[in-house]
Amino acid sequence: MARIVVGTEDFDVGAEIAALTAGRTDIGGIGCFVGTVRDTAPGAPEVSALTLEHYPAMTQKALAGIVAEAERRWPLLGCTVVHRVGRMLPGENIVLVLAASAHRQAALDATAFLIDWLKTKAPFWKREDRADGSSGWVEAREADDAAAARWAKA
Amino acid sequence: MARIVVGTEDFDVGAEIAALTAGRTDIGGIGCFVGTVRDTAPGAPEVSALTLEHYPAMTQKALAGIVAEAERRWPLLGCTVVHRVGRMLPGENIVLVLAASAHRQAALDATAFLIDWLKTKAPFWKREDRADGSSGWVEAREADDAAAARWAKA
Amino acid sequence: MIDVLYFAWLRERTGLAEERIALPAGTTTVADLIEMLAARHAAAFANRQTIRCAVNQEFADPSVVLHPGDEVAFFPPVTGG
Amino acid sequence: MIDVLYFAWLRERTGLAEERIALPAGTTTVADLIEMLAARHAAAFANRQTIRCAVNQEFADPSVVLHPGDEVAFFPPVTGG
Repeated sequence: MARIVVGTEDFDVGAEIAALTAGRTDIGGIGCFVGTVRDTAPGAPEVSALTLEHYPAMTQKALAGIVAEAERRWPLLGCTVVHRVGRMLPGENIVLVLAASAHRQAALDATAFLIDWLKTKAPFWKREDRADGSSGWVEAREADDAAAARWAKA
Repeated sequence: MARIVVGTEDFDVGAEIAALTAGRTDIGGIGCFVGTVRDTAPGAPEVSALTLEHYPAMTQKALAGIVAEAERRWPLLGCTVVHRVGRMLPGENIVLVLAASAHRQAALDATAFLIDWLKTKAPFWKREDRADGSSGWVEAREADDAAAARWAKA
Repeated sequence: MIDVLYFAWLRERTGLAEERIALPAGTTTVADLIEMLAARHAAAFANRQTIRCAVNQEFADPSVVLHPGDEVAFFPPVTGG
Repeated sequence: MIDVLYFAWLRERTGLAEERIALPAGTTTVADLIEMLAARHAAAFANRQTIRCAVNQEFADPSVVLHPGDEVAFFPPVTGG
Protein backbone atom coordinates (compact mmCIF):
# COMPACT_ATOMS: atom_id res chain seq x y z
CA MET A 1 0.00 0.00 0.00
CA ALA A 2 2.88 2.32 0.75
CA ARG A 3 4.64 4.25 -1.99
CA ILE A 4 8.43 4.49 -1.55
CA VAL A 5 10.50 6.40 -4.08
CA VAL A 6 14.24 7.13 -4.09
CA GLY A 7 15.70 9.07 -6.97
CA THR A 8 17.18 12.28 -8.24
CA GLU A 9 13.90 13.87 -9.36
CA ASP A 10 12.02 16.49 -7.36
CA PHE A 11 8.55 15.62 -6.04
CA ASP A 12 5.21 17.44 -6.18
CA VAL A 13 3.58 17.44 -2.73
CA GLY A 14 0.10 18.22 -4.08
CA ALA A 15 0.31 15.39 -6.63
CA GLU A 16 1.58 12.94 -4.00
CA ILE A 17 -1.29 13.80 -1.64
CA ALA A 18 -3.77 13.51 -4.52
CA ALA A 19 -2.39 10.06 -5.41
CA LEU A 20 -2.56 8.93 -1.78
CA THR A 21 -6.17 10.02 -1.29
CA ALA A 22 -7.65 9.44 -4.78
CA GLY A 23 -11.10 7.89 -4.54
CA ARG A 24 -10.86 7.46 -0.75
CA THR A 25 -13.60 8.62 1.59
CA ASP A 26 -12.34 6.87 4.73
CA ILE A 27 -9.40 9.21 5.38
CA GLY A 28 -9.89 11.92 8.02
CA GLY A 29 -6.40 13.37 8.16
CA ILE A 30 -3.11 13.42 6.28
CA GLY A 31 0.11 14.28 8.06
CA CYS A 32 2.95 15.55 5.93
CA PHE A 33 6.57 16.56 6.36
CA VAL A 34 8.77 18.14 3.71
CA GLY A 35 12.50 18.49 4.37
CA THR A 36 14.32 21.18 2.40
CA VAL A 37 17.90 22.33 1.87
CA ARG A 38 18.73 25.39 3.97
CA ASP A 39 21.80 27.49 3.47
CA THR A 40 22.15 28.89 6.97
CA ALA A 41 23.13 27.45 10.32
CA PRO A 42 24.27 29.46 13.33
CA GLY A 43 28.05 29.75 13.51
CA ALA A 44 28.61 27.79 10.29
CA PRO A 45 29.58 28.97 6.81
CA GLU A 46 26.80 29.30 4.24
CA VAL A 47 25.89 26.12 2.38
CA SER A 48 25.86 26.43 -1.42
CA ALA A 49 24.79 22.85 -2.26
CA LEU A 50 24.04 19.49 -0.66
CA THR A 51 24.87 16.12 -2.21
CA LEU A 52 22.97 13.08 -0.96
CA GLU A 53 24.67 9.70 -1.30
CA HIS A 54 22.94 6.44 -0.41
CA TYR A 55 23.42 2.66 -0.34
CA PRO A 56 20.95 1.65 -3.03
CA ALA A 57 20.65 -2.06 -2.19
CA MET A 58 19.85 -1.20 1.44
CA THR A 59 17.76 1.95 1.01
CA GLN A 60 14.53 0.38 -0.27
CA LYS A 61 14.77 -2.37 2.34
CA ALA A 62 15.38 0.12 5.18
CA LEU A 63 12.55 2.44 4.09
CA ALA A 64 10.14 -0.49 3.64
CA GLY A 65 11.02 -1.67 7.16
CA ILE A 66 10.42 1.79 8.63
CA VAL A 67 7.06 2.08 6.85
CA ALA A 68 6.07 -1.45 7.98
CA GLU A 69 6.85 -0.47 11.59
CA ALA A 70 4.67 2.66 11.28
CA GLU A 71 1.84 0.55 9.83
CA ARG A 72 2.21 -1.86 12.76
CA ARG A 73 1.96 0.98 15.31
CA TRP A 74 -0.83 3.11 13.81
CA PRO A 75 -3.96 2.32 11.77
CA LEU A 76 -2.71 3.95 8.57
CA LEU A 77 -4.75 4.13 5.38
CA GLY A 78 -1.81 5.13 3.22
CA CYS A 79 1.80 6.14 3.43
CA THR A 80 4.31 7.78 1.07
CA VAL A 81 8.05 8.30 1.45
CA VAL A 82 10.04 10.08 -1.27
CA HIS A 83 13.74 10.73 -0.72
CA ARG A 84 15.93 12.47 -3.25
CA VAL A 85 19.59 11.69 -3.87
CA GLY A 86 22.24 13.60 -5.82
CA ARG A 87 23.04 17.29 -5.76
CA MET A 88 20.51 19.87 -4.48
CA LEU A 89 20.59 23.63 -4.00
CA PRO A 90 19.29 25.67 -1.05
CA GLY A 91 15.49 25.85 -1.09
CA GLU A 92 15.11 22.52 -2.91
CA ASN A 93 13.13 19.58 -1.55
CA ILE A 94 15.03 16.64 -0.03
CA VAL A 95 12.43 14.37 1.53
CA LEU A 96 8.65 13.92 1.71
CA VAL A 97 6.71 11.85 4.24
CA LEU A 98 2.91 11.41 4.09
CA ALA A 99 0.73 9.37 6.46
CA ALA A 100 -3.05 9.11 6.14
CA SER A 101 -5.44 7.81 8.78
CA ALA A 102 -9.06 8.08 9.89
CA HIS A 103 -7.90 10.28 12.80
CA ARG A 104 -5.45 13.14 12.92
CA GLN A 105 -3.45 11.94 15.92
CA ALA A 106 -2.42 8.72 14.18
CA ALA A 107 -1.58 10.64 10.98
CA LEU A 108 0.55 13.23 12.82
CA ASP A 109 2.30 10.74 15.10
CA ALA A 110 3.10 8.39 12.20
CA THR A 111 4.50 11.31 10.18
CA ALA A 112 6.83 12.33 13.03
CA PHE A 113 7.83 8.70 13.60
CA LEU A 114 8.62 8.11 9.92
CA ILE A 115 10.90 11.12 9.58
CA ASP A 116 12.58 10.50 12.97
CA TRP A 117 13.36 6.88 12.10
CA LEU A 118 14.34 7.71 8.53
CA LYS A 119 16.90 10.23 9.85
CA THR A 120 18.63 7.58 11.99
CA LYS A 121 17.97 4.26 10.22
CA ALA A 122 17.99 4.84 6.45
CA PRO A 123 21.39 4.78 4.67
CA PHE A 124 21.67 8.33 3.33
CA TRP A 125 24.62 10.65 3.83
CA LYS A 126 24.80 14.40 3.21
CA ARG A 127 27.86 16.16 1.93
CA GLU A 128 27.76 19.94 1.86
CA ASP A 129 29.56 22.39 -0.39
CA ARG A 130 30.06 25.73 1.33
CA ALA A 131 30.19 29.26 0.00
CA ASP A 132 33.77 29.60 1.33
CA GLY A 133 34.88 26.85 -1.09
CA SER A 134 35.21 24.12 1.53
CA SER A 135 33.12 20.97 1.63
CA GLY A 136 32.54 18.11 4.03
CA TRP A 137 30.26 15.35 5.25
CA VAL A 138 27.46 16.45 7.58
CA GLU A 139 27.84 14.90 11.03
CA ALA A 140 24.99 12.98 12.64
CA ARG A 141 23.20 14.99 15.32
CA GLU A 142 22.62 13.65 18.82
CA ALA A 143 19.23 15.37 18.69
CA ASP A 144 18.25 13.01 15.87
CA ASP A 145 19.14 9.95 17.96
CA ALA A 146 17.12 11.39 20.84
CA ALA A 147 14.15 12.05 18.55
CA ALA A 148 14.25 8.48 17.23
CA ALA A 149 14.64 7.07 20.75
CA ARG A 150 11.31 8.69 21.76
CA TRP A 151 9.59 5.97 19.74
CA ALA A 152 11.31 3.02 21.46
CA LYS A 153 8.80 0.53 22.82
CA ALA A 154 9.02 -0.11 26.56
CA MET B 1 3.78 36.70 8.25
CA ALA B 2 1.10 34.08 8.71
CA ARG B 3 -1.54 33.45 6.04
CA ILE B 4 -5.03 32.77 7.44
CA VAL B 5 -7.90 32.05 5.05
CA VAL B 6 -11.52 31.14 5.85
CA GLY B 7 -13.90 30.58 2.96
CA THR B 8 -15.91 28.15 0.89
CA GLU B 9 -13.22 27.48 -1.73
CA ASP B 10 -11.03 24.39 -1.76
CA PHE B 11 -7.27 24.82 -1.28
CA ASP B 12 -4.26 23.50 -3.20
CA VAL B 13 -1.70 22.09 -0.77
CA GLY B 14 1.16 22.24 -3.27
CA ALA B 15 0.41 25.87 -4.11
CA GLU B 16 0.16 26.80 -0.42
CA ILE B 17 3.53 25.19 0.34
CA ALA B 18 5.06 26.92 -2.70
CA ALA B 19 3.73 30.29 -1.51
CA LEU B 20 5.05 29.70 2.02
CA THR B 21 8.55 28.75 0.88
CA ALA B 22 8.96 30.92 -2.26
CA GLY B 23 12.43 32.47 -2.39
CA ARG B 24 13.37 31.15 1.06
CA THR B 25 16.59 29.26 1.70
CA ASP B 26 16.45 29.33 5.51
CA ILE B 27 13.67 26.74 5.89
CA GLY B 28 14.73 23.19 6.78
CA GLY B 29 11.33 21.59 7.30
CA ILE B 30 7.65 22.14 6.65
CA GLY B 31 5.04 20.35 8.74
CA CYS B 32 1.61 19.96 7.21
CA PHE B 33 -1.78 18.61 8.20
CA VAL B 34 -4.78 18.22 5.90
CA GLY B 35 -8.16 17.35 7.42
CA THR B 36 -10.67 15.70 5.08
CA VAL B 37 -14.33 14.65 5.20
CA ARG B 38 -14.69 10.92 5.85
CA ASP B 39 -17.92 9.05 5.41
CA THR B 40 -17.30 6.22 7.85
CA ALA B 41 -17.14 5.96 11.61
CA PRO B 42 -17.48 2.73 13.60
CA GLY B 43 -21.06 2.13 14.75
CA ALA B 44 -22.39 5.28 13.05
CA PRO B 45 -24.43 5.70 9.88
CA GLU B 46 -22.58 6.74 6.74
CA VAL B 47 -22.03 10.47 6.31
CA SER B 48 -23.16 11.89 2.96
CA ALA B 49 -22.15 15.54 3.51
CA LEU B 50 -20.71 17.86 6.12
CA THR B 51 -21.72 21.50 6.57
CA LEU B 52 -19.32 23.79 8.41
CA GLU B 53 -20.80 26.84 10.14
CA HIS B 54 -18.66 29.47 11.84
CA TYR B 55 -18.80 32.77 13.71
CA PRO B 56 -17.18 35.07 11.15
CA ALA B 57 -16.38 38.02 13.44
CA MET B 58 -14.60 35.70 15.88
CA THR B 59 -12.98 33.22 13.49
CA GLN B 60 -10.18 35.41 12.15
CA LYS B 61 -9.44 36.69 15.67
CA ALA B 62 -9.35 33.18 17.13
CA LEU B 63 -7.14 31.79 14.34
CA ALA B 64 -4.77 34.78 14.55
CA GLY B 65 -4.50 34.20 18.31
CA ILE B 66 -3.71 30.50 17.84
CA VAL B 67 -1.07 31.28 15.20
CA ALA B 68 0.47 33.98 17.43
CA GLU B 69 0.73 31.47 20.27
CA ALA B 70 2.48 28.96 17.98
CA GLU B 71 4.90 31.69 16.85
CA ARG B 72 5.59 32.51 20.51
CA ARG B 73 6.38 28.87 21.32
CA TRP B 74 8.43 27.83 18.27
CA PRO B 75 10.89 29.66 15.97
CA LEU B 76 8.62 29.54 12.92
CA LEU B 77 9.61 30.96 9.55
CA GLY B 78 6.08 30.83 8.16
CA CYS B 79 2.64 29.55 8.96
CA THR B 80 -0.56 28.97 6.96
CA VAL B 81 -4.06 28.07 8.17
CA VAL B 82 -6.88 27.55 5.66
CA HIS B 83 -10.29 26.45 6.94
CA ARG B 84 -13.24 25.86 4.67
CA VAL B 85 -16.87 26.58 5.57
CA GLY B 86 -20.11 25.55 3.87
CA ARG B 87 -21.11 22.17 2.51
CA MET B 88 -18.50 19.49 1.69
CA LEU B 89 -18.70 15.92 0.43
CA PRO B 90 -16.73 12.87 1.65
CA GLY B 91 -13.15 13.00 0.40
CA GLU B 92 -13.09 16.81 0.24
CA ASN B 93 -10.58 18.96 2.10
CA ILE B 94 -11.72 20.78 5.27
CA VAL B 95 -8.62 22.30 6.82
CA LEU B 96 -4.94 22.88 6.07
CA VAL B 97 -2.20 23.75 8.54
CA LEU B 98 1.40 24.47 7.50
CA ALA B 99 4.31 25.40 9.75
CA ALA B 100 7.84 26.05 8.48
CA SER B 101 10.99 26.21 10.58
CA ALA B 102 14.76 25.73 10.31
CA HIS B 103 14.36 22.39 12.13
CA ARG B 104 11.85 19.60 11.68
CA GLN B 105 10.93 19.19 15.35
CA ALA B 106 9.66 22.75 15.62
CA ALA B 107 7.77 22.42 12.33
CA LEU B 108 6.10 19.15 13.34
CA ASP B 109 5.29 20.22 16.90
CA ALA B 110 3.84 23.54 15.75
CA THR B 111 1.70 21.74 13.15
CA ALA B 112 0.25 19.40 15.79
CA PHE B 113 -0.28 22.31 18.18
CA LEU B 114 -2.07 24.43 15.58
CA ILE B 115 -4.56 21.73 14.62
CA ASP B 116 -5.12 20.65 18.25
CA TRP B 117 -5.85 24.22 19.36
CA LEU B 118 -7.91 24.99 16.26
CA LYS B 119 -10.11 21.97 17.03
CA THR B 120 -10.95 23.25 20.53
CA LYS B 121 -10.61 27.05 20.32
CA ALA B 122 -11.78 28.22 16.88
CA PRO B 123 -15.53 28.83 16.40
CA PHE B 124 -16.46 26.22 13.78
CA TRP B 125 -19.30 23.70 14.04
CA LYS B 126 -19.92 20.64 11.90
CA ARG B 127 -23.34 19.42 10.93
CA GLU B 128 -23.53 16.07 9.17
CA ASP B 129 -26.08 14.77 6.71
CA ARG B 130 -26.29 10.98 6.84
CA ALA B 131 -27.05 8.40 4.17
CA ASP B 132 -30.09 7.26 6.20
CA GLY B 133 -31.67 10.71 5.71
CA SER B 134 -31.01 11.96 9.24
CA SER B 135 -28.79 14.89 10.11
CA GLY B 136 -27.31 16.41 13.23
CA TRP B 137 -24.58 18.48 14.83
CA VAL B 138 -21.32 16.67 15.47
CA GLU B 139 -20.53 16.48 19.18
CA ALA B 140 -17.22 17.67 20.56
CA ARG B 141 -14.85 14.82 21.40
CA GLU B 142 -13.15 14.50 24.77
CA ALA B 143 -10.10 13.25 22.88
CA ASP B 144 -9.82 16.70 21.28
CA ASP B 145 -9.81 18.42 24.67
CA ALA B 146 -7.15 15.99 25.86
CA ALA B 147 -5.06 16.66 22.74
CA ALA B 148 -5.28 20.42 23.25
CA ALA B 149 -4.49 20.07 26.97
CA ARG B 150 -1.14 18.43 26.10
CA TRP B 151 0.08 21.87 25.10
CA ALA B 152 -0.81 23.62 28.38
CA LYS B 153 2.14 25.43 29.89
CA ALA B 154 3.12 24.34 33.40
CA MET C 1 -28.50 47.16 24.84
CA ILE C 2 -26.34 44.20 23.85
CA ASP C 3 -26.31 42.00 20.76
CA VAL C 4 -26.80 38.30 21.44
CA LEU C 5 -25.76 35.82 18.72
CA TYR C 6 -26.56 32.10 18.51
CA PHE C 7 -24.71 29.45 16.52
CA ALA C 8 -25.23 25.79 15.56
CA TRP C 9 -27.98 24.09 17.58
CA LEU C 10 -28.40 27.14 19.81
CA ARG C 11 -29.46 29.05 16.70
CA GLU C 12 -31.82 26.24 15.75
CA ARG C 13 -33.34 25.84 19.22
CA THR C 14 -33.82 29.57 19.84
CA GLY C 15 -35.01 30.03 16.25
CA LEU C 16 -32.79 33.12 16.15
CA ALA C 17 -29.41 34.00 14.71
CA GLU C 18 -29.32 37.26 16.67
CA GLU C 19 -31.39 39.34 19.06
CA ARG C 20 -31.00 42.67 20.91
CA ILE C 21 -31.40 42.55 24.67
CA ALA C 22 -31.72 45.47 27.11
CA LEU C 23 -29.32 45.04 30.03
CA PRO C 24 -31.09 45.47 33.39
CA ALA C 25 -29.92 48.17 35.81
CA GLY C 26 -26.90 47.19 37.90
CA THR C 27 -24.18 44.65 37.24
CA THR C 28 -25.01 41.86 34.76
CA THR C 29 -22.69 38.89 34.28
CA VAL C 30 -22.76 36.24 31.58
CA ALA C 31 -24.37 33.94 34.17
CA ASP C 32 -27.12 36.54 34.81
CA LEU C 33 -27.73 36.88 31.07
CA ILE C 34 -28.03 33.09 30.72
CA GLU C 35 -30.74 33.12 33.42
CA MET C 36 -32.63 35.84 31.52
CA LEU C 37 -32.33 34.02 28.20
CA ALA C 38 -33.28 30.64 29.68
CA ALA C 39 -36.61 32.16 30.66
CA ARG C 40 -37.30 32.95 26.98
CA HIS C 41 -35.60 29.97 25.34
CA ALA C 42 -36.05 27.07 27.74
CA ALA C 43 -35.20 24.30 25.24
CA ALA C 44 -32.03 26.01 24.00
CA PHE C 45 -30.63 26.62 27.48
CA ALA C 46 -31.78 23.34 29.09
CA ASN C 47 -28.29 21.82 29.29
CA ARG C 48 -25.95 24.63 30.27
CA GLN C 49 -22.90 22.39 30.50
CA THR C 50 -22.89 22.13 26.72
CA ILE C 51 -23.07 25.90 26.14
CA ARG C 52 -20.03 28.10 25.53
CA CYS C 53 -19.98 31.90 25.51
CA ALA C 54 -17.89 34.57 23.81
CA VAL C 55 -18.02 38.27 24.69
CA ASN C 56 -16.73 40.57 21.95
CA GLN C 57 -15.37 37.51 20.09
CA GLU C 58 -13.33 36.19 23.04
CA PHE C 59 -14.25 33.11 25.07
CA ALA C 60 -15.87 34.27 28.33
CA ASP C 61 -16.55 32.61 31.70
CA PRO C 62 -19.92 32.93 33.44
CA SER C 63 -18.39 35.52 35.80
CA VAL C 64 -17.55 38.02 33.03
CA VAL C 65 -19.39 41.35 33.48
CA LEU C 66 -21.31 42.71 30.48
CA HIS C 67 -21.41 46.30 29.25
CA PRO C 68 -23.75 48.16 26.86
CA GLY C 69 -22.71 47.56 23.25
CA ASP C 70 -21.14 44.15 23.93
CA GLU C 71 -21.53 41.37 21.38
CA VAL C 72 -22.34 38.19 23.29
CA ALA C 73 -22.42 34.84 21.48
CA PHE C 74 -23.69 31.45 22.69
CA PHE C 75 -22.76 28.21 20.97
CA PRO C 76 -21.95 24.53 21.61
CA PRO C 77 -18.37 23.31 22.08
CA VAL C 78 -16.54 23.86 18.79
CA THR C 79 -16.05 20.97 16.35
CA GLY C 80 -14.02 22.41 13.46
CA GLY C 81 -10.76 21.18 12.03
CA MET D 1 34.88 -14.42 -0.23
CA ILE D 2 32.76 -11.52 0.92
CA ASP D 3 31.99 -8.17 -0.70
CA VAL D 4 32.91 -5.13 1.38
CA LEU D 5 31.30 -1.78 0.48
CA TYR D 6 32.28 1.69 1.71
CA PHE D 7 30.12 4.83 1.77
CA ALA D 8 30.58 8.56 2.44
CA TRP D 9 33.94 9.37 4.07
CA LEU D 10 34.77 5.68 4.47
CA ARG D 11 34.72 5.42 0.68
CA GLU D 12 36.89 8.54 0.43
CA ARG D 13 39.40 7.44 3.09
CA THR D 14 39.77 3.88 1.81
CA GLY D 15 39.79 5.14 -1.76
CA LEU D 16 37.45 2.25 -2.58
CA ALA D 17 33.72 1.86 -3.16
CA GLU D 18 33.99 -1.91 -2.92
CA GLU D 19 36.52 -4.69 -2.46
CA ARG D 20 36.47 -8.50 -2.24
CA ILE D 21 37.97 -10.05 0.86
CA ALA D 22 38.79 -13.70 1.53
CA LEU D 23 37.41 -14.82 4.88
CA PRO D 24 40.05 -16.54 7.03
CA ALA D 25 39.49 -20.12 8.24
CA GLY D 26 37.30 -20.38 11.33
CA THR D 27 34.68 -18.02 12.68
CA THR D 28 34.91 -14.39 11.56
CA THR D 29 32.77 -11.65 13.18
CA VAL D 30 32.23 -8.08 12.05
CA ALA D 31 34.70 -7.07 14.79
CA ASP D 32 37.33 -9.47 13.35
CA LEU D 33 36.77 -8.06 9.86
CA ILE D 34 37.23 -4.51 11.16
CA GLU D 35 40.62 -5.54 12.61
CA MET D 36 41.63 -7.00 9.25
CA LEU D 37 40.50 -3.92 7.33
CA ALA D 38 42.09 -1.50 9.80
CA ALA D 39 45.46 -3.04 8.98
CA ARG D 40 44.95 -2.08 5.30
CA HIS D 41 43.07 1.19 5.76
CA ALA D 42 44.44 2.74 8.94
CA ALA D 43 43.05 6.27 8.32
CA ALA D 44 39.54 5.08 7.45
CA PHE D 45 39.19 2.89 10.54
CA ALA D 46 41.00 5.16 13.01
CA ASN D 47 37.86 6.18 14.89
CA ARG D 48 35.71 3.06 15.15
CA GLN D 49 33.06 4.75 17.27
CA THR D 50 31.91 6.66 14.19
CA ILE D 51 31.66 3.58 11.95
CA ARG D 52 28.43 1.67 11.38
CA CYS D 53 28.10 -1.72 9.68
CA ALA D 54 25.40 -3.50 7.69
CA VAL D 55 25.52 -7.18 6.75
CA ASN D 56 23.33 -8.11 3.79
CA GLN D 57 21.69 -4.65 3.99
CA GLU D 58 20.73 -4.92 7.67
CA PHE D 59 22.44 -3.00 10.49
CA ALA D 60 24.86 -5.38 12.23
CA ASP D 61 26.63 -5.34 15.62
CA PRO D 62 30.35 -6.17 15.92
CA SER D 63 29.39 -9.63 17.22
CA VAL D 64 27.58 -10.71 14.03
CA VAL D 65 29.23 -13.74 12.38
CA LEU D 66 30.06 -13.48 8.68
CA HIS D 67 29.55 -16.15 6.02
CA PRO D 68 30.92 -16.56 2.47
CA GLY D 69 28.91 -14.50 0.00
CA ASP D 70 27.85 -11.87 2.55
CA GLU D 71 27.66 -8.23 1.52
CA VAL D 72 29.23 -6.16 4.31
CA ALA D 73 28.98 -2.36 4.24
CA PHE D 74 30.82 0.20 6.38
CA PHE D 75 29.66 3.80 6.66
CA PRO D 76 29.35 6.75 9.08
CA PRO D 77 26.15 7.37 11.08
CA VAL D 78 23.40 8.21 8.59
CA THR D 79 22.41 11.84 7.97
CA GLY D 80 19.51 11.72 5.51
CA GLY D 81 16.05 13.21 5.82
